[in-house]
Amino acid sequence: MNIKIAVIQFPAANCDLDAIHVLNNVINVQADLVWHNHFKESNYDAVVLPGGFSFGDYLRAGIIAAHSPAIDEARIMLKDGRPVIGICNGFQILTEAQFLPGALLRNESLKFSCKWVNLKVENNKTACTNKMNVGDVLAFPIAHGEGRYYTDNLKELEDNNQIVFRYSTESGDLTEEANPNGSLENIAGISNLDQNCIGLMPHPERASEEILSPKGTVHGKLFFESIIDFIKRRVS
Amino acid sequence: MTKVIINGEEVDIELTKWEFNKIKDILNREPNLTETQMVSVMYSEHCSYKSSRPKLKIFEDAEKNYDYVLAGPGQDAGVIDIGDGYVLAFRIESHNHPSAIEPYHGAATGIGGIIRDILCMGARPIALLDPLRFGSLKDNPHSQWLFKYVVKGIADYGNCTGIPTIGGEVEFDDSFETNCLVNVACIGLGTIEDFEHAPSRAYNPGDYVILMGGSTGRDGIHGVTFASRTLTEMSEEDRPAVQIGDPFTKKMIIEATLDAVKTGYVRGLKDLGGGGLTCATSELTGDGNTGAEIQLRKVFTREPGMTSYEIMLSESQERMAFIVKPDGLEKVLDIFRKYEMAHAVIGRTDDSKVLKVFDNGNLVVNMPSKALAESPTFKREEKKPSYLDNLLSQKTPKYSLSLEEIIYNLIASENICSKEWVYRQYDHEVGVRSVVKCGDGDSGVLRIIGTDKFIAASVGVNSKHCFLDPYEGAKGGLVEVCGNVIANGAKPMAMVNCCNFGNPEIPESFWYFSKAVDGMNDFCRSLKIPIVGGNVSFYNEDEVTKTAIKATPMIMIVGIIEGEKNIITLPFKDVGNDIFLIGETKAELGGSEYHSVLHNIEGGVPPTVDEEKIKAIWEFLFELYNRNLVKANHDVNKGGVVITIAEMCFRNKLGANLDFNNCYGEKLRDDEFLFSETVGRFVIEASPKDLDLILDLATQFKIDLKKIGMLISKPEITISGIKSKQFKLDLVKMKRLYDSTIPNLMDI
Amino acid sequence: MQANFIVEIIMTNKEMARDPVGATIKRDLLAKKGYDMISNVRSGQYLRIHISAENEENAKEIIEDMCNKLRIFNPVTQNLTILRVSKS
Amino acid sequence: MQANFIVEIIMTNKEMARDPVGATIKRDLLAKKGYDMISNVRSGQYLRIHISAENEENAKEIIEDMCNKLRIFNPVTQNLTILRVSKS
Ligand SMILES: Nc1ncnc2c1ncn2[C@@H]1O[C@H](COP(=O)(O)OP(=O)(O)O)[C@@H](O)[C@H]1O
Ligand SMILES: [Mg+2]
Repeated sequence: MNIKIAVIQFPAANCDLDAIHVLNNVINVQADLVWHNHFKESNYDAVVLPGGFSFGDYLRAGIIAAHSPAIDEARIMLKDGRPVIGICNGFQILTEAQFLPGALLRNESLKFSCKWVNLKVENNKTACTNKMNVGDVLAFPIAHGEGRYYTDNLKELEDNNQIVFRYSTESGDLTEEANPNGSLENIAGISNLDQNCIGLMPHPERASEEILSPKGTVHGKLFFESIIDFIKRRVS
Repeated sequence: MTKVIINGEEVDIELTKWEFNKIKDILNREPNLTETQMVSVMYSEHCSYKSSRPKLKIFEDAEKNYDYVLAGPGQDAGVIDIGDGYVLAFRIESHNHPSAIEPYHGAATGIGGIIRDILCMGARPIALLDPLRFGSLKDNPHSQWLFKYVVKGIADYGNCTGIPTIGGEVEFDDSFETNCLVNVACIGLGTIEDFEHAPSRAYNPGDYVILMGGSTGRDGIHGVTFASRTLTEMSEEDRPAVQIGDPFTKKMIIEATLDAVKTGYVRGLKDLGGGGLTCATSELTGDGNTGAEIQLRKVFTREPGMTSYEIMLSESQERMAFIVKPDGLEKVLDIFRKYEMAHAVIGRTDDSKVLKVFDNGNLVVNMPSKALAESPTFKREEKKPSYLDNLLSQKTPKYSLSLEEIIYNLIASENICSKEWVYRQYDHEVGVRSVVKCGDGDSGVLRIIGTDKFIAASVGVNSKHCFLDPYEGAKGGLVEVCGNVIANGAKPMAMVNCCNFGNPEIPESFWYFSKAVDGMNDFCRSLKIPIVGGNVSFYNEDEVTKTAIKATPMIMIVGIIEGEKNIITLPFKDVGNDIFLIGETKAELGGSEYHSVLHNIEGGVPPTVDEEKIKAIWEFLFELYNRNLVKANHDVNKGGVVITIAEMCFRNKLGANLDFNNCYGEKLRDDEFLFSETVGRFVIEASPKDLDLILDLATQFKIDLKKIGMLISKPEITISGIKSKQFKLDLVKMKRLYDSTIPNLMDI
Repeated sequence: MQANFIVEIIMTNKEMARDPVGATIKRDLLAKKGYDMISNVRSGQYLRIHISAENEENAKEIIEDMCNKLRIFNPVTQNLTILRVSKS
Repeated sequence: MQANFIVEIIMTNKEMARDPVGATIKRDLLAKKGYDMISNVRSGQYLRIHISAENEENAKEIIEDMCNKLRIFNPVTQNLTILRVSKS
């Protein structure tokens, strides 16, 4: 089947071309860069909201982009079960658009932080983790200033198994030191109830090639391959 | 300041009487106020390089001498051909003065400016670097404040525009306490095609002149050269001297500009920086041998009631000027509309060679376009400072601490400790090109996607060395920065520099500049490195104490690595491997960290450079690389050889047994050997099976190479073969000291 | 009849969402010494909005409604205060 | 005699300086959602400080001094406004 994925270019998205590169050249699927005002959902099997600083992160990261017409289109995809994936700024947009619960606040340190972290997989039933195992520890980099996940409804998230990734040590322990931004319960990524919408702060597209990743880890690739797999299974 | 009468009104201008009369000669009439102020901006040191230009002439022949150099000094950025249809554009610039009073916005708009310079060459900015200088941090809230907000300003602007900051350098020294240095460099990647069809010139009459980006306001006019009372009724406090950056708009400008260039209809491109619209229009037409008519009221302004020279001289950020072919106008405007970028067609070029500016039908400027672009120059006096001889003859005192205590002190010192606190705040990976990341090598290495080519870039210079000897110090800076890219496997391809000095009207300050330029020039000619661009920042002088900053001819080198397998990184890899020291160590402690940290002195003889030996070492290293013999490499600089080795041990938690027997003769003391900052040395790791081959090659290339030890699994360094008794260093402790210095000072 | 008003609003983090900006300034003060008369610092975002409306009440209503509809403040983590409405 | 006060302050970019945050909120959010009765938005930072001082005047002085000394705002580009001092 001919899979097509849209990567939305919001004004000042800046990991848009990185996501396109990985999808086109590493995962080998057709991915189009689509300007946010031009996006039409009917053409696509999945949509990726990439990292960056949409609208400069002015007012609050993600809030202005959450009002873009692209979000209305993405909402249709959300409802009919197609993957809607938000990476970093994309995650912030998804919470501001209320596709996902909670909010992303300024890092506890008040500083932007760019480094590689470890993520523990908590749920492997979602659209971007089905090629992983629960308990797997992944190496992904983060690069954000507003990534501290907060929700006033933690229990519901936990009960519904909506927590997808948590920051951990290399051996999978959920310690305070492993938490790079002060996120509630080390939460790094979550999903909606239907598990087709996932937002995460770390950058899988920066961890999808051997040359960019620590030795023996190309874990970002699993993330994108899961999406493809999910699309294929959904269609068939 | 000179007082002149224009239109019956007395005004203060920054021009000399002589310059003012020269304009009269060119125009054959009295200039009006707008014209005078435009000339005064264009003739300012900042725009015209009037003190430095005579000296910098010696750099001018790079395009002629190297066929891969496509644009050399004089253009907005240097451009080199790297094969496969790609070009690299790069430049370094200072933003010292604004940053000293408003570190956050000063540094941010510095990044904004350097990005525009690269964009002008039709290239996508893909990397930033940020060499910085501040006063010492310890017990100094002012220096801490500057450091904190300069880094935040660079981070917020660079991160938002999606350009990774892949490297930089920081030194702390009290001569920078009131005049901090914020130099910023940018590298762009483009195609030969895009570079060729969008020069920073307007060659063709009949093209449209378009202004795109942010709106034009009164901000920044104050930052230029003349008194403000003639400008507006506003009082001075109401007017910000420092610009507020808007990285969001900048990111949109980058995308819109690159899309516009891709259409092929853009025939000229120029950023609006210092001198604003005046500088952009006069340089586009002056250099292109054309003229233009500009309709001033088409410019979209932010404030009502701006006068003609306020519009011509505004330095509002985030603006670009485009020269567009008539048949492509709509195509280009459609792109600006898509990105919702404000824009206006403000005029057309013609073949008059005259710049005419109309304000509502009134001709307010009517000048030959070349008159503005070609300013007069000054020959400045130079004189060696009288204090230097005394300083140079200073002797290294006897040390009282043990050698291991000295090393613990050194690794924790501000200039040697880890700069992770800085680079963690920078997104150094956006763009998925960063192959050797901050902290993993001496330089930042980026891949060129779609090829098997990599570029390496590094910046720096040792200000303490340059203070004692600007000629050797500038050369030493080149050795170090070239050494940084070579340590990662790259061949140095081209250099750009940023000269940071004191007041050029003071002969002692100008002497530093002059000697540093000679040093850069001599070294680059003998090592065959083209100088493709530069920038000069004078007047970094404290007006109260009348002291200048330590001379800082900042250097950036861009190198190329052919093939992924040729990339070398810094960390030691495997237990049991051999460690070698390459290059002879001399008793060169002048301006060293050892002198300043342990003895609190600044003098002594700083390192000197022997080009022949340097060349031999570089050739030898590339021979080792060709034969795949090098597992890790790091050049030796601040703090000396043991510090270098410790830094290489940290990442993989290894240790080393070192034996310096035979490394230095009777004449050197232990501290002179261990803490010497002799330039051009490297520490490499290699497999023991290659020992004989490496020794043979060293003899063949006539270079100084000693096996100095072996890697062990225990995190400690043992040192023997010295004159004092052997000793041991705890690497866990060293790492803790190395990592904690800056966070302890900054994150109270 | 329309007139011009200025509406000033403040958004602060809810207690549970913490306030690292305020906390950092407070910590800084402690470290610098001599400021122990300051017992608490809270931070927020401030917006000053120029609006044309029928009267003050109407200006306030429009802004309140807008802040809720457009999520100018995030109700999960923030409180909104309308500081004052004044004639401009 | 010491009493407890709350001092509220606002830091904004100087009027002549740009405010990209306010401008973007207006252009890319409010205007696009039809709020064209809004002609201008300026942004700033708000701080609420609990302080013990002799009187209101004294509380105000301490805070002004602190903002300058700790470089909580930079007079080169920003204005500091004391919004109000109240008894707590
Ligand atoms: N201002 C800065 N910005 C970004 N990176 C920096 C900065 N200062 C230092 N670094 C990074 O820290 C690492 C070590 O820098 P430095 O100590 O100057 O290197 P060297 O060992 O060559 O002297 C390098 O990766 C360098 O790029
Ligand atoms: Mg180095």
